[in-house]
Amino acid sequence: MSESESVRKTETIPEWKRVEVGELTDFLERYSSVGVVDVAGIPSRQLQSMRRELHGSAEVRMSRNTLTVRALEAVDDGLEELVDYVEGQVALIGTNDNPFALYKELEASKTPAPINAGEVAPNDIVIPEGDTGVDPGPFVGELQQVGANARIMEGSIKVTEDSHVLDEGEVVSEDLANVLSELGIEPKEVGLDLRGVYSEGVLFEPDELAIDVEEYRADIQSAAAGARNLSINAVYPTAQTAPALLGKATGEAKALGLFAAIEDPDLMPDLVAKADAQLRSLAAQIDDEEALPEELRG
Amino acid sequence: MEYVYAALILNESGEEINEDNVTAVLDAAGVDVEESRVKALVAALEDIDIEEAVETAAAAPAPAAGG
Amino acid sequence: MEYVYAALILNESGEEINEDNVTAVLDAAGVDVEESRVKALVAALEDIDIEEAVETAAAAPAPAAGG
Amino acid sequence: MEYVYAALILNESGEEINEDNVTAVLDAAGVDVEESRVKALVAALEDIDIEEAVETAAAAPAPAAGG
Amino acid sequence: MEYVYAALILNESGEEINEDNVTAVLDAAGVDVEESRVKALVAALEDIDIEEAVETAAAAPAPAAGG
Amino acid sequence: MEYVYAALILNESGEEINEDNVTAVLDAAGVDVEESRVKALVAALEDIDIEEAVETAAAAPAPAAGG
Amino acid sequence: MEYVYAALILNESGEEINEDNVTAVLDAAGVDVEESRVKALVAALEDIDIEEAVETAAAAPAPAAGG
Repeated sequence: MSESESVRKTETIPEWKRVEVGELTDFLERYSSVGVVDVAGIPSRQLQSMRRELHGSAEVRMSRNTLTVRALEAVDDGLEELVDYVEGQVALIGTNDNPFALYKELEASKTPAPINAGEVAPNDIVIPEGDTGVDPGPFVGELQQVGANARIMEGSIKVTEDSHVLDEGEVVSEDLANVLSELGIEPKEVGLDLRGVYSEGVLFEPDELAIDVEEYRADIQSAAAGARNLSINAVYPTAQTAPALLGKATGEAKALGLFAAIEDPDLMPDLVAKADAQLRSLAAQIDDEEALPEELRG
Repeated sequence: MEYVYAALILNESGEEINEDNVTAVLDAAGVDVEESRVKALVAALEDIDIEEAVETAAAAPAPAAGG
Repeated sequence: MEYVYAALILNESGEEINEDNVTAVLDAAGVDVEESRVKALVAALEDIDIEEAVETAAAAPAPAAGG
Repeated sequence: MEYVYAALILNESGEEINEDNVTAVLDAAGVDVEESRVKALVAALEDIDIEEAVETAAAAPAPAAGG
Repeated sequence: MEYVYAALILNESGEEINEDNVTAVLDAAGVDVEESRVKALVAALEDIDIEEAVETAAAAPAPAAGG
Repeated sequence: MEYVYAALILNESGEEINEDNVTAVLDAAGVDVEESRVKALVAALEDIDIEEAVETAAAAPAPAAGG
Repeated sequence: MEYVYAALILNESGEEINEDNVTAVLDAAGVDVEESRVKALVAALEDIDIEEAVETAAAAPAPAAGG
């Protein structure tokens, strides 16, 4: 997309908008991965600190949605696929990291926040079992009111079991908001919520970007164990598996030696022990104590 | 598993586990590389101590290595 | 172990585990390839059912594998 | 213990485990043989499958020997 | 195992574990004695503390049961 | 244990486990060979199925490492 | 496994585990020696404490041996 085209397309709109769209397109072209993030409900101070934290790995750019859409469409090149996500309070995010890493970073930067009456629960809300630390009083009734199993025990109000008080998607009542606030429960996760990211020709949605690091860790262990097994079973010694192979060979020699009762000094202690074990095993089957020396009697 | 093996080779050779290197190893092995899988792998490995994971696997009673 | 991993990638991609292919994979990973180790690997794997060997827990566990 | 070992030797050599044979083995080893113990042992072993007892020992954990 | 049993009988009777004695015990049991195995046995036992070997085995963790 | 290893090598190469062959292997390894031990080894292994004896060990669950 | 056995014989005889010695032992046993496997073995053992590996295995409870 050339400068002149861009100018032609935007010539009927005010100068400041033209400048803004120009800056936005510059932004979009600067990064290998560009995404749209939801910034709804993030207090501006928190937003500032998040932007600071991302500094160096990702940049957040806010503008009017109409101008953002215009810039996305102007750059074209596949980025117009992001237009569908530009709705409500959103911002653009750009990074030269890979989109999986970006998603991970954004998830990690989310912080818990209290939920207000009238808000929709982003997930199931549970009041955990335990001592609330609140002195006996009307609060126990309030807890019971919102569906928590609570009673007074040993001089304070206790929740007797994990109590599921609201389903994901339901609206938080005034009473529940008060109880949660009293308990310091913060059911929301506030942060930049990635709606979609376009990276080098591929559009990714959040559910594709959520990677299970533990699963990768397990795969690495499984791969390492498999390679180890192959190295030993195929007798291809490596620095890591040579000790195991030596041990295996020694074990085989020992097994053969014991099996065949080979009179080898290295095997003698084990052969003597084996004879002793056989003796005791046989003695254990003899009922008549007269037939046995004292040390072998049951 | 080939993506993980590729990462493990790079880990042993001391080369950086990045998209280019992983892709190069898989290409050389005739794998039809999926870029997004490479990206996901590289991102996931950023948070994993590979040395430690490998050593844990070696110490553990040989875990059944799956596909 | 990188040589073994290289064989495993080839095994998964369905390519033949021969000297050229193993060398190519290791080269791509920046390994300073030793021809004799490649030869030894290919020879050791010649009659091996790799799937099975990978899944079969090696009989003797590492006797306190120092290395 | 020597009486039982004598029985085990006879078992391996394929000779009958009777009083004469057990006594002969013990005599050869310089043991001051007690006839009644030989009798008791031979009688006790009549109904025992020695092969099985011996193999059980090889497979089973060594019975705790008091010493 | 008959050679080992023979040595253990001698050990219990307090007789010396030498070639003549071992041969005598095995002879008495009807074993077709091979001189070389007797020699090897006597030599192998020379530096072994039999009591200790028995006790160590009893103390050791149970041997793995095989097939 | 070197005598036993020698027998195992011969078993793998398919050569007969006889006195000459065992002696040759040990000689090549610089072992000061004792004829009687070679004889004893050959005699002990006479009726033994080596594959089976070795596999018994392989089948046994991993001995605890670090013993 | 014959290559590993050869290394263990040399270890017991006190000879150096180098390519020439390993090859000589295997040759004597009638093994069709592959130079690359000898090289790989010697290389893998270079930094290994063989005594330790062997002793750990030897200390482990005897694998169950029948009969």
